[in-house]
Amino acid sequence: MLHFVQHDKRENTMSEETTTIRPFTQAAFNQYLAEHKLMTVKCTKCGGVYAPPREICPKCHSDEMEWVEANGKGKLAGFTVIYSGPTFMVEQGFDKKNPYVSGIVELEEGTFISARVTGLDMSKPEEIKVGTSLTVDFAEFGEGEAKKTYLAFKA
Amino acid sequence: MLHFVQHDKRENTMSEETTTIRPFTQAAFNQYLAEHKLMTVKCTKCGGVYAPPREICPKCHSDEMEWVEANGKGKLAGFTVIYSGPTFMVEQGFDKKNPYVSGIVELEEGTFISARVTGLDMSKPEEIKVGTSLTVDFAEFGEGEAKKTYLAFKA
Amino acid sequence: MPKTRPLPRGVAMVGAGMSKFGAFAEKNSRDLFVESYKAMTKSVDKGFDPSRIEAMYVGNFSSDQFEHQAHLAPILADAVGLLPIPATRVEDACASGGVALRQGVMAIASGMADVVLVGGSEKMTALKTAEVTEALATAADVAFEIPAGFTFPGFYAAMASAYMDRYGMKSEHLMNVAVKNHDNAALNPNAQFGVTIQNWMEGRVAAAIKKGKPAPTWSTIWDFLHDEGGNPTIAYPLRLFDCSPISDGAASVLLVADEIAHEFSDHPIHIIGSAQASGSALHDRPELTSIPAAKTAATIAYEMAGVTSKDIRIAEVHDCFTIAEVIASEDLGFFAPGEGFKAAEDGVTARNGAKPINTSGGLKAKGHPVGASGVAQAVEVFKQMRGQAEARQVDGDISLALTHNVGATGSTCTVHVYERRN
Amino acid sequence: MPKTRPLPRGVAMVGAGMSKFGAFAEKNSRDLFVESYKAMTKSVDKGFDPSRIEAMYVGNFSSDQFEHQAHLAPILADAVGLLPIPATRVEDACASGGVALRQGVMAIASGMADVVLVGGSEKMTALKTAEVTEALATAADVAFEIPAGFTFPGFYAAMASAYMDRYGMKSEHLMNVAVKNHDNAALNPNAQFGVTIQNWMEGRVAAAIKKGKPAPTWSTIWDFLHDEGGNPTIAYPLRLFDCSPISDGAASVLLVADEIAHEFSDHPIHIIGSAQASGSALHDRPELTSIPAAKTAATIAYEMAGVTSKDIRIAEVHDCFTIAEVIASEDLGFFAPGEGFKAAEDGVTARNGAKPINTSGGLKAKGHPVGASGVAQAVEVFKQMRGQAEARQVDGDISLALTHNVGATGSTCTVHVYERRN
Ligand SMILES: [Zn+2]
Ligand SMILES: [Zn+2]
Repeated sequence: MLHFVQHDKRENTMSEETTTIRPFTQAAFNQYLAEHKLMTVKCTKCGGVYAPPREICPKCHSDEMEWVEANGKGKLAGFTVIYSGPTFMVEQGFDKKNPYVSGIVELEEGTFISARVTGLDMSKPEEIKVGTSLTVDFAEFGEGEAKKTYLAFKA
Repeated sequence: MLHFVQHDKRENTMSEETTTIRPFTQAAFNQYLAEHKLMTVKCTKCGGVYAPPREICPKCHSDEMEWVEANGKGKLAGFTVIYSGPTFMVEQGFDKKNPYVSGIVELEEGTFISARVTGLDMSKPEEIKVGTSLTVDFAEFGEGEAKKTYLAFKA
Repeated sequence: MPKTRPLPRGVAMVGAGMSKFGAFAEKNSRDLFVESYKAMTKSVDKGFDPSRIEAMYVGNFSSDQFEHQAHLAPILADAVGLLPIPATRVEDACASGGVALRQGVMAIASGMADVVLVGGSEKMTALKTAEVTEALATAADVAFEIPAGFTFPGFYAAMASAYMDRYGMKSEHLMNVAVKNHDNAALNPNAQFGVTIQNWMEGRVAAAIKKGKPAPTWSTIWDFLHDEGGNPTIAYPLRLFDCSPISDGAASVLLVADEIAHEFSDHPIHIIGSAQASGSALHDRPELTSIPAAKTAATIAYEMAGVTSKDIRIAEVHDCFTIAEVIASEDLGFFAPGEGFKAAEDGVTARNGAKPINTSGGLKAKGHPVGASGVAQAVEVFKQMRGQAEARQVDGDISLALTHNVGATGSTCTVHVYERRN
Repeated sequence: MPKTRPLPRGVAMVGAGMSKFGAFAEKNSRDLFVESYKAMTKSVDKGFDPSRIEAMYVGNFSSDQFEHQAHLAPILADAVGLLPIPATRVEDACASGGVALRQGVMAIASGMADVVLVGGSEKMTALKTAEVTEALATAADVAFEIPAGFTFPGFYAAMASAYMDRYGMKSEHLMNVAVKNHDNAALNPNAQFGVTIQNWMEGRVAAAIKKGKPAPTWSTIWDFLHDEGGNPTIAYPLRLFDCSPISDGAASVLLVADEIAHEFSDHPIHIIGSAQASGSALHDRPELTSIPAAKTAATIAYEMAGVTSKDIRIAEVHDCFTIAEVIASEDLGFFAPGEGFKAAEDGVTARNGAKPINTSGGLKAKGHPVGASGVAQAVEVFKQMRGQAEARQVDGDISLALTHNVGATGSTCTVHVYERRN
């Protein structure tokens, strides 16, 4: 089962959880996604902000990072409409007749991330505009233990 | 279905087919196996004999090789009794209670090859002797298009 | 930041050969490699004793996934009778071949070897298309890019969408790249698709008639290329003919120290620039319309060689997708940003143009056995610079050439500059 | 045949670190690598600016198969903030780490870099045991060895059977190697199995009692090791405790040119011998009781270093299986053929013996994340030679040490010789 869940509390950009330090890893990022939080990491030394997470700052080489929740706003930097996707997308019901959009999203925080993009008219891909404003969304698939949450953005 | 088929015309070491040149590849070697022929390749320049096949002689760097059927006699150079094999062996019915022997066989022609070894008492692996005389055998599995022939030797 | 350093010891290419590229059910990666090795040995004008070869580097993306065979390097060394020399597989996705070439250059430059074999081999067609697509996807950042649903056509399509937005290119412009590269491949006997798009279209019509089906009504290749039946969309804005194929193939080159090159050939091709750079996942770049690693590698390679982009007579660039060739031609400095797509349209990059690109047919039409592609680029340059490219030979002396090999969306890029001195 | 050539430029190791080895559900290969990189940076006595790193080599066997992630090198370079330096994955099965180290040595020796990061990383435990076994099998010759039914324990078991036949060793002798390596690993905080076999056995008994099951009646570790319940046969004659485990882990070392080593450390460890050789499939060798590629690599490495096997104070050797350590100790010239198995029995290779082997616990007990193992060997040597090996520190000055890393059954082998000068 595929669920798209609109995230509805975008104002609270620094939630309490950010003070609890989880490792700056894929596992922790995905755990945050499952909690419907898109998290960036911020270098406490030089202020660089990154998404996806990283443990070492590429600007100043510090390894003192902190999690900061993104405000969830962004714009479309590049996109594609995919008619033949990987197995896990086929399992979610996407195919030639039901294509989907994958995009690169520039967050308001200035960093970019890959995400699914929903709410665009795929019947006229030539009218989809780079620069379209987006807000964060979370796509869920599967039930119980097998449930996975995918990062998405909605036009 | 697994069939072991005893090869019974070991005398004819230079069959007519060896004058028909097939490429010196895995595909051709396996095709010969399917015909119940264990083939070596011989360098026509320096006389080096090799199994499995190779297109270029490692001794003299010539690429003029010919197929020569092995006489099918050899001896056990090293062996193991395997209780937990790869999927394709499990599919053939081998497991902890029905183990099998994989061995390195020194052919009378002086070259070595990897093969299954049958006819040994696996209940007493410590009594299996390196040096045991062996003759070529062919293990078949599957039916029709899916039939595969595996090189084996029989004690 | 990698520094530009001169090569401490000159390196020359004295032999180069490739297997036929295509789909070969009866050949595995070692058979293909042996085929390329034999072709290479025949190309060494003065002959040579293979026991002089001291080391071997092999570019291979993922025989692990394609053939369930890892540890390919010693197997290939054994197959060509070169044991016990050190044999090393290097992997940087589709740039594996270019990276292998650079390791070969370094092995000689370091003085630790005088004669080095560089190969690339990939056997991809044993898997189904969907399985190949998933295997190729492992070249991306699987943790953070793939969950978005991206495929490789999808990544390059996203780059194309950004390029179209920024520079006003239409997706139709990309078709010029495909047409040109098929024109070139039609003259390359080793190409997977040795046919022009015109031939291809006519073949489709003839096949339909033969089967008693209604014949498509394409009157020109542009009809064909705009038609979903002829050229279906794979990942908007990219269509089938914007994509390189799934291929089996191998390539080999022989590198030697400059000071012994005359023992092998009177016409060695010197490698005077060799650079490699790495880049992030596509989403971690400030812009999508160029590849930073390509620009970095090009800058370093030009500095090492002491040349500029203007001096390069021909180039083999990494056209895994048509948009990749357009962006490459800008990253390498041949055209200004936003001008690359016009070059194919205007014939500048055609075989008889001012800056011929992918005279071999490129990855697009020669074929793209991923780990072999970077080495096969060097094979084409070797033939063209020595006047041995037969029907596709570029006119006039070629004293400087370049190869550009990209891994994934540009997480790796290598650039090599070649010189002919006589 | 590879020639022995002196290193044209001296190379020193000035930092070394590893992640904990084990099974970590929440960590992927990049997380593990970052952990090792951080440990490495902390080990550089005088500190350093990471932007001085000019190139990176990564040993990895098959993240393709283990994590569905290829093209690992630029991802790891990005993870430690080092883009856009050239980042190259090298793969020669379980010797990938040793081969990466050698590429790092060559990059500096060539003058093309002054500071090089060498890493190894492997994340194996995301797959089931049977899947890992099949992934490891791809390191063999899949065309001609695997159809015989061989697994990796099976190959080494076949070597053991030949060795037992030739030299009169009993399979019980191999247990001494396992006992020794667990003794060492019990003193290594980064080891996967930081327990002696005595501890292990006691743990098994305690667990049975806790579950209310009948307690095993082993009175000594020899009872335990001879019992199918404690130490089941995997591939006769090899049992569970003859085999290295399935592991997650990473290791990193920092190499610099000798002339700048003092800027990083007052106690650099110089790499004075670095050799690699290739070998055939197991069945294409004249004998099964030694590994020709190991003997070739050792000969070259000793010649480069100007030392003999007698001069080596400690060695980390590739004990993927106990028989492999026995054969290695002979191939490296420490013991005569047929004498290696007695060395562990007699305590010669123990930590306080005359020729300590695998003070880290070896692959057997420290763990064997395949692509990382060759680099982790260098980490152990670095710590031991600098007197920083804590509870497992070998007594006295160690001026010469060696590492030996094998791919598959010996299709690849690297040998490195290390020197401490002050
Ligand atoms: Zn910072
Ligand atoms: Zn010969």
